[in-house]
Amino acid sequence: MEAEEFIEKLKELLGRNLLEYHIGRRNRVFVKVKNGYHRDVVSWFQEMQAHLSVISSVDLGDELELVYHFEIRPLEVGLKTSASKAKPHIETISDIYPSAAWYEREAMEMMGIVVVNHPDPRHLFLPDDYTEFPLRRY
Amino acid sequence: MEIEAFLSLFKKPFTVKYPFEPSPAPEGFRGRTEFTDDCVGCGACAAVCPAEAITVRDEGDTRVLKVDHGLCIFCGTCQDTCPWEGIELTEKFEMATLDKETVYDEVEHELIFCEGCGGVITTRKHMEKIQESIKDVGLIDKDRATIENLCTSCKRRHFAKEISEAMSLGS
Amino acid sequence: MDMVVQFGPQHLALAEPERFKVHTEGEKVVDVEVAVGYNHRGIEKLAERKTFEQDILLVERICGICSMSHPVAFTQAVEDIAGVDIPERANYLRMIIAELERIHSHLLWAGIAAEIIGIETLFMYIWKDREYVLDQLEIITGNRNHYAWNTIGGCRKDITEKHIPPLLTALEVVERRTEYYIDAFLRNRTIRARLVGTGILPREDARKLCTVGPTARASGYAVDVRKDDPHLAYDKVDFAEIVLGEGDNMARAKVRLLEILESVKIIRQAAKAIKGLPEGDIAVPVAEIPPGESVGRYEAPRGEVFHYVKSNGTFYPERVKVRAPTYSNIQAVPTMLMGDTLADVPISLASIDPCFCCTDR
Amino acid sequence: MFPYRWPVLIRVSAVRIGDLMDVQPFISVLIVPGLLFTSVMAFLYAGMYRKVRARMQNRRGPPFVQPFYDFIKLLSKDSIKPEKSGMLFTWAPIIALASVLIVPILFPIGGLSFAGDLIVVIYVLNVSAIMLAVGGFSSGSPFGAVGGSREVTQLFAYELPLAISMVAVAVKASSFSLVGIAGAQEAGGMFFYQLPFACIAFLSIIPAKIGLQPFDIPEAEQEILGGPFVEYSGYRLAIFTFANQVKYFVVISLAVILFFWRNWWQFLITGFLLWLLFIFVKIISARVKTDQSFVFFWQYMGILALVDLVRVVI
Repeated sequence: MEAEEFIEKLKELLGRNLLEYHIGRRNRVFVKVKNGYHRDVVSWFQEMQAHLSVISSVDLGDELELVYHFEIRPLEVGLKTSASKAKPHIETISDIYPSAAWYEREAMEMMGIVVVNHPDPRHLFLPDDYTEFPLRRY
Repeated sequence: MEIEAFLSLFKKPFTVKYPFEPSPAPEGFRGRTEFTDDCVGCGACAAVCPAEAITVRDEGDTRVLKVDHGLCIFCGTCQDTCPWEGIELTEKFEMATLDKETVYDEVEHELIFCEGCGGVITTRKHMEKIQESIKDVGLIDKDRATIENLCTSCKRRHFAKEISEAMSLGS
Repeated sequence: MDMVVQFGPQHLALAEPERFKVHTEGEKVVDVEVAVGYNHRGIEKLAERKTFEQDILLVERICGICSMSHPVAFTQAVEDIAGVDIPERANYLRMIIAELERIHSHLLWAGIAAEIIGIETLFMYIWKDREYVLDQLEIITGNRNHYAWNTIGGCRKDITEKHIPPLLTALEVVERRTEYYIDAFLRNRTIRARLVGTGILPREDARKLCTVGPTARASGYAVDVRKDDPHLAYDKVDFAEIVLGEGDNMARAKVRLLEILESVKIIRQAAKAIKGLPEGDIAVPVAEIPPGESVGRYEAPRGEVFHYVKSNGTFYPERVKVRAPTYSNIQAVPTMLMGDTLADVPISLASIDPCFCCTDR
Repeated sequence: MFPYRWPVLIRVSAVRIGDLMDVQPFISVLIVPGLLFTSVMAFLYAGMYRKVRARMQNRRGPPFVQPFYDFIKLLSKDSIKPEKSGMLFTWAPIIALASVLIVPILFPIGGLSFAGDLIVVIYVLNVSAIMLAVGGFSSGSPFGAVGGSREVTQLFAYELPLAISMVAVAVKASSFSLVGIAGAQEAGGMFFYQLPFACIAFLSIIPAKIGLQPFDIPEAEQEILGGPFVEYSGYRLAIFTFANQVKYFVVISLAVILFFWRNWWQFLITGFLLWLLFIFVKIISARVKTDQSFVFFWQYMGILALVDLVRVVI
């Protein structure tokens, strides 16, 4: 599946909720999806046996963004959703991809994103009594 | 594995009796960072060092460049950046010491000061190198040479004054 | 009597601090709790404070034995953002050092595995032969580890004509010895008794938990970044991707040892290729990094190293996200240990070739 | 002022004691096969073990007297007694050492001997093995406990074939004393070709008895951090390791006496050669798991020893 074809499929699946997309070099694709719709995309990825590499968390100033990095051969897809800093609630995908649990725990403790109904929201790397969010920039 | 274990009973051991026998590092080894005589004290290495191991301090009329081997990660970035091979990574690696204070290398350079405001311009050697590099570019001319003992801000003021005079004369 | 044995932060079998609370009934393992974070140094935060060039050397020091994987992944991500194509010779140079590092990292693992199951002699032999590779790396790059080999736009040093002959002789020795170790691992009865059938990771779990590297390939889940997303010059050399099916400790050992032979083949082809290329053309100057984001992936000895870099136009990166292979492999350890006896725990833990300092960053 | 009277006093008392009672038991207990000789041999065996192992691994290895240096160093270090550990924590190493030192006194090279000393040897060697387990349990650490329980399970594993092969030898030499067995071998030739199965069974048990690979499961340092030894330090650890080193020497020479005896100097040489063989086996084998060692001892070795016992009895 090539990049353009992948984007078409996404447009069908999401319509207006596909906010923006960008095709980079060496078929790196970045797709921004409205918060809440990313679970359908992830389940579609799961059907295509995509490989979840990691979930990164980025501080956009007034919003907190989660980037789900999937490898759907030959594409390298970065699925992005974001939530406002006031109410940073994003749905978990650990029921679809079990290994996402740890990446989401790290995003929670480092960036302060609240992952809704996460099975085990304890701290992962930082000590339990550490309350600030070190990776926030603004 | 059994045969080799038995045979190696009669072979010479593979291990070297370091430190009783010397075990020199190969050529090109990134070891102890040291300033050479070509160092002009410009401070480019300090700006580039990832571990901020090189510090530049202006004391009175000398500028002291110091590389602290406790912080240095021996990556060679300074050596690659220095335009005049003023700093290099030697092949010495035996830096163990009991006194943390001795683990550094230092070099001092004489500073020159600005006539306008008395601030530091740069080291004398660095100024010579600059003139040398722009000499063959043909910029140096007689009256220009008088200006180079001004620091950058004074120079700017000087040129601004020169231009404003020329404009007022012209209009 | 069920007991909680703690393979604590300081344990002989684990070279680095990581805590595994193993709940056992008698000697059989029932449940494993993993605690990470003892080695967290906040490298991602620090990376935002340094320039791109300095970050390469910072990222190189995330891990001691895979100190070529992080810089390559990072520089490739930044080069993608800058839209720079590095010279072909630089690609080959990076690949040679990457494969040399894979050889010495796999040899290191094989030695430690032998030492954990009790054969100290094999440990001594394997680490003796590893010295040949490390000496070559020291001669070429200036250091046994932390090669400072990359810069944005290419490499900082070159492999000249006089480096190649000693490199090829060292490879011959390593190849001959690796074949000898493969035979030793497979034929020695006591090693087979300890490795075969312990720490089994079925293919389905390997795929579901998205494990990477030799741990996944030994269970039949074929992921290899060198084949899936060819970077450096991997598409210009031919080598086999080792995929086995048993998924036990012996399979993981076999995958790693066979991969050494593949790496030797790759280096030979690369050494022949750079003879034809002009010497010295190893880097392209990169003026500035435009705002953008990209992903750098690299097949480290332990698995896929993943760097997500976001730049904001200045000389300092906006965000650097690093994910080391052990971060995903470690989540497969509980399924691996289930049902084994206490004596198998250290060797099964070591069989994913864990690098906890990479995991914690 | 140096007390000049002392040398005179010693000379006079030695003469009086000399004719008062027989000096020979003191010598055999304290010097020849007893304390002095055994400790020297134990240190030599341990030193050789480390040197030969190193040479086989292309390493230089420590000097021969390294175990002696270690012993002295450990004595100078302070010995920490864990809070939760019981009183036996201190006594376990001492009893282990004492029990192991008794055995060489019964050796036929000028030592004491009486009718049933083979039974004493079997019993006393077990005491030292049990003391290792007791030391592990009393140290209060889970690793010590696991090490202790492994030591006991391994004790059961190799006890059966060991006892059977010893009984086979005793029945063959029709005497339960080491001197008797040695005498029978001097007369009728070495036992190892007369009782080959019992010999194989006995030799294969030795690594488990003295804790060498492939059966050093109790002290598996990688898995349970040295098992019983984990909480020991200072002089207690010195005594325990010395007891272990003495066990190396004692068990090897026991094997030589039971199966390869001709005369006393040949006893020393075969001891060293046998020890070389065990070092060689140690460095080329990995550590098996407890259940595998159990199967190995009970099935294979048990039957072998039984075959020889039956052969001898009929």
